[in-house]
Amino acid sequence: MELKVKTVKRVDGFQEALYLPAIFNGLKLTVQHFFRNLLGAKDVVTIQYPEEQRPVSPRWRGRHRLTRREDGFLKCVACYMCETICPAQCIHIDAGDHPDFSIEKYPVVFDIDELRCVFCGLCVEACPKQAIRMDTGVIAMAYSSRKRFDYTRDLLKDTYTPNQRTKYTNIPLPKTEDEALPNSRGIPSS
Amino acid sequence: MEAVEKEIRNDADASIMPIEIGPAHPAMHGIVRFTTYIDGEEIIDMIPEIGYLHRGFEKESENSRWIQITPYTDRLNYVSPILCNIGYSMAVEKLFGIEAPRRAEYTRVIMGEISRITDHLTCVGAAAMEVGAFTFFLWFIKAREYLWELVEQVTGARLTTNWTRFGGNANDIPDGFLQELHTRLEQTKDILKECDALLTRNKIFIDRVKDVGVISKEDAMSFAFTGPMLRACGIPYDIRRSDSYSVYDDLDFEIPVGTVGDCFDRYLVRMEEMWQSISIIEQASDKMPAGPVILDDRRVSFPDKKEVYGNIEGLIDHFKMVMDGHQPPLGEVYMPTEGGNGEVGFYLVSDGSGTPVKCRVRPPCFNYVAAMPYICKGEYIADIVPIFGSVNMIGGELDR
Amino acid sequence: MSTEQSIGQLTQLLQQQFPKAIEGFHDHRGDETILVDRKEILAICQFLKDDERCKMEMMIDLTAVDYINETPRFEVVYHFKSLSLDHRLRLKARVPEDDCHIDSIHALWMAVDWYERECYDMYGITFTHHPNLKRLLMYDEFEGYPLRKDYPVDKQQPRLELREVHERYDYERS
Amino acid sequence: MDVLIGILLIPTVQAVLKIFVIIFALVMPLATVLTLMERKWSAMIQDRVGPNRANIPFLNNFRGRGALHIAADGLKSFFKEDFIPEGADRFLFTIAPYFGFAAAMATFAIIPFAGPIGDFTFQITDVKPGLLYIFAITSLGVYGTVLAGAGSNSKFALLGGTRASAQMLSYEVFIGLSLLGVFMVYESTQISVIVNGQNTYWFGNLIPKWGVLTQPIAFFLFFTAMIAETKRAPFDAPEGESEIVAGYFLEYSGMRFAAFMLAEYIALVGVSVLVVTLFFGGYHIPWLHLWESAPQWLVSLLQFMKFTIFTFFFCWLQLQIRWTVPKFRFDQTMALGWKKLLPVALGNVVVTAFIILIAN
Repeated sequence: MELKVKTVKRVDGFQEALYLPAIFNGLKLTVQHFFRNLLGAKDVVTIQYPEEQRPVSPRWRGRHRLTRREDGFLKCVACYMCETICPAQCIHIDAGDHPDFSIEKYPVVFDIDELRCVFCGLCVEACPKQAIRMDTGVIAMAYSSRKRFDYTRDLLKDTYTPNQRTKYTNIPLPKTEDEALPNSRGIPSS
Repeated sequence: MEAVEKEIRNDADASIMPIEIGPAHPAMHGIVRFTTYIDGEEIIDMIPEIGYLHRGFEKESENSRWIQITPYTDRLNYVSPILCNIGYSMAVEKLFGIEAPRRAEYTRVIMGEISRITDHLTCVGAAAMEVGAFTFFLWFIKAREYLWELVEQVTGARLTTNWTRFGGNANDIPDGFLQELHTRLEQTKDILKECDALLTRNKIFIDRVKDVGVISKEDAMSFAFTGPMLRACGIPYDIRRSDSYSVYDDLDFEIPVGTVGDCFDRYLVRMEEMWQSISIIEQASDKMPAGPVILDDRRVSFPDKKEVYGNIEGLIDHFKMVMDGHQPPLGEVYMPTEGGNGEVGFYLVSDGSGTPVKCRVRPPCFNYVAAMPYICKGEYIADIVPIFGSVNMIGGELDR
Repeated sequence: MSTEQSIGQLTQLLQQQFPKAIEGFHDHRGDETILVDRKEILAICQFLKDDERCKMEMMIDLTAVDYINETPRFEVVYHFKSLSLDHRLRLKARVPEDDCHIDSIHALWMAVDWYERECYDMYGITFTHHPNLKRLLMYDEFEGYPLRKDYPVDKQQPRLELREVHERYDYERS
Repeated sequence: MDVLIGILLIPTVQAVLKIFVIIFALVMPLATVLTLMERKWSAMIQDRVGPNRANIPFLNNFRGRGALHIAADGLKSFFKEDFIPEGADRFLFTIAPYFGFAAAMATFAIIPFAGPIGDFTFQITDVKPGLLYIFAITSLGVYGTVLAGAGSNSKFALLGGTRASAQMLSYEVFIGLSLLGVFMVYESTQISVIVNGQNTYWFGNLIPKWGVLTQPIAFFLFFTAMIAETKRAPFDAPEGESEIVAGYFLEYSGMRFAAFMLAEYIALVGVSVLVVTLFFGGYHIPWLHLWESAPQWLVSLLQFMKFTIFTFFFCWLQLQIRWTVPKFRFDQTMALGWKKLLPVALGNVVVTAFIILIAN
């Protein structure tokens, strides 16, 4: 494509020099907004936060969770992939042997320091067992003590509940865990 | 200047008064300090001090793997994070000598232009707010909110997007996204029209920005201005055209340029660029090809999850990719891309290992802030506000 | 560094003009790169700016790279862009650690001032004849040069006493 | 009982009572409500909801749509530390806020709020110089800003103070000049005469001789100049919250800051009251005299309501203007005054004089 140049128009003529026409035009707009919102808050976009929560996208990267097998045991095999790729180095894993031979290894310790976490989602991509996920839909964590941000294994252990807080009805919500997979091939999951 | 210095040192009644604008001051967008010397209301001289937001981007990058830098680039320009994501990923792709698939490039164009609009909305809105047009600012922020929700739908976050990968994107646009995009763009257009009617022809506003902060073509080039700042001086330098990266060659748009190079021109150029970006997005969404959004190349991308879960080769590849990291070939590249307020260039040096030897980002607003004393001299103290607003300093990018 | 043996136009031109100063060149991924002698940097930049065939109106970027295991250790990297002729050039100059300085080119482009200050701040490379070579991003009392490879990433600097306020009002500018 | 009525009939007692009623029942509540209304209305203009969080925990978190913010703000400024910066002139710093406050209040002394019932007037005093008194009093307001700017020991405050004093002194001139036409038309500076003059009609009983119809240019000039005089947007360069942070009251906190704030809103009400009195027939309702059988108390009540509604409308208009237009730069404010308003005002006086000469 060839380079097309457009010179912007600097409007500053007699009509502007009178001040009043532009001010009346502006007043027309603001008064319009004022009365529309006075009589029914039609344009108001504010969300009354604690009572009313913003619907988030199904892809929202919120607080982590550790998924579980059908028998309820953690899927994580303590392979250290998420710990390796984490840019913020906020994941700490200690592996341990499990007496059950069908489970080779499991994380004895799985800590995530949510204060250090940058919510990049690389751990989810790196996990070969879809054991760690960020689809809890928890937007903000606010606690009065720093200690409470150290999420341990048992706090992270979670079963999947579909994220209800979405208003994008045209985007179907993932119903099962398989549908909620991060899909690196880029084929839409539905 | 020596005369001024002498006067200040020796004469207690000198009419020149130093005044600290910043670091914490309502007109300073990030944290930056201008020690300003004023004579009455006129600025005699100004000494900028930056570095309050220095987080050691380059040092951290040299101690991270290539993929771990991507989240860091979100935080460079925090009003248009995706543009920095794209810039970094394209630089690494250049280092690898690969190109992302067409669909990935088209989605990058769409998301990048959305980011450019949000960048301009924030910049123009904040500049207008500081000359008193508060309503204008909040209406713009409303428009930005519409667009950020689009960003959130695709990337899963509003600001910390971390969306691009090497050779493609982390994920494709969701179903129904293009319709949603269309409605959001219509809303944004309405707001743009409304705000244009509110402010552009208001003489009070014109007085505030016209012939304020003028910089000539030659000086702008000498200061290495890029983006809207240079275009406002009348030079149609747009990297989307001059270096024609990505798929911008398939898309038709005009480059708005100004004539004088003052704050009014910068405002108008940015306003026009938003319209051009909207048109680019519309064209790109019409032309959107089907296909994958990331290269199937074991050097650069994680294997498909189905392979990772399903067979041992995929798992091994995945494991190697995570443990060793990306290993671009030996070499150095400089990849310029058009960021929100100018040329965002990544200069990368690789020695073939998993971490970069050098990851330098060329921040566009660095030059603008360096030029602030030059632009501001002789203006009134109240003019710092529109000038600094039109400069669009982003602390994260400036200090890195 | 992998060198691809296609010689760009600017490289040829510079080889004619400064046959002794050119220490190497390559064309990796299409970025024309020339490694020059640091003593000639000012003359070469002057030539690049003024010559009709180069016309580098903009000095886009200036930075340095620390190759800690090589000698000379540092490499100052300049990126130029010509708007009228639409080409880019990367210029590099090696700077040894023990004699860590290079000529300043601040007189040619106004953008250079801060870039050189930043480079000095981060790598400790002195740009001789620079009018105001002070730290830019770091504070004045900072010890060491943070972007050198031998500066540990987690090193802590000592806390400072609060400076007196009136000190700031000293009008220090050339 | 008779003694009580006797005391009430003493003019001084009446005046004091009127002062109390007008200040505490009319002006102060209106100004206080405006502090909240400004926030709520600006929110509506900007598609927000505005403040609505202050609540009473005992009463089921009663919020009253944000009305409680008035009380919350008052309590907060009352209990805040009254901070005096180091190096400030304590005396000047302490008295400065009350100058502006007093000057803003004094405007209401000569405003008639409704028609008289018998001998009793709804006006504190009807002084002969009338508007000249207002010019004199509003000029005093400049002391508040200057003293605050000079006494704060802050460069931003000093800049704000100098800007404010220059602006206020200049705009005094245009206020006077813009009203000259009004004086000529109604042949007096006394408020009651001007107000009653606006109750006469052209063409029989067709069109009332309101100031805005006899002197339309003077209305625009006066309104603009008064907004500038009270330092409201778009003429709020002395506050210049983006470049000199808050200008002259930068260092104030607690009740003294509240005094500045309240003075600003009282001045805003004052501007509206003056505009209504001088250009919109004061308390007179046009064509009401045609209803001859109306009882006097009802007429006065209606007049009072008309006056309040008009005042409220102009308060609203000023806020609406504030949230519509950007701010002038300080030198542009002055240039607008001296280079544009002054010639127009002078021209208006000359043209008015000609018309009066021809009409007579």
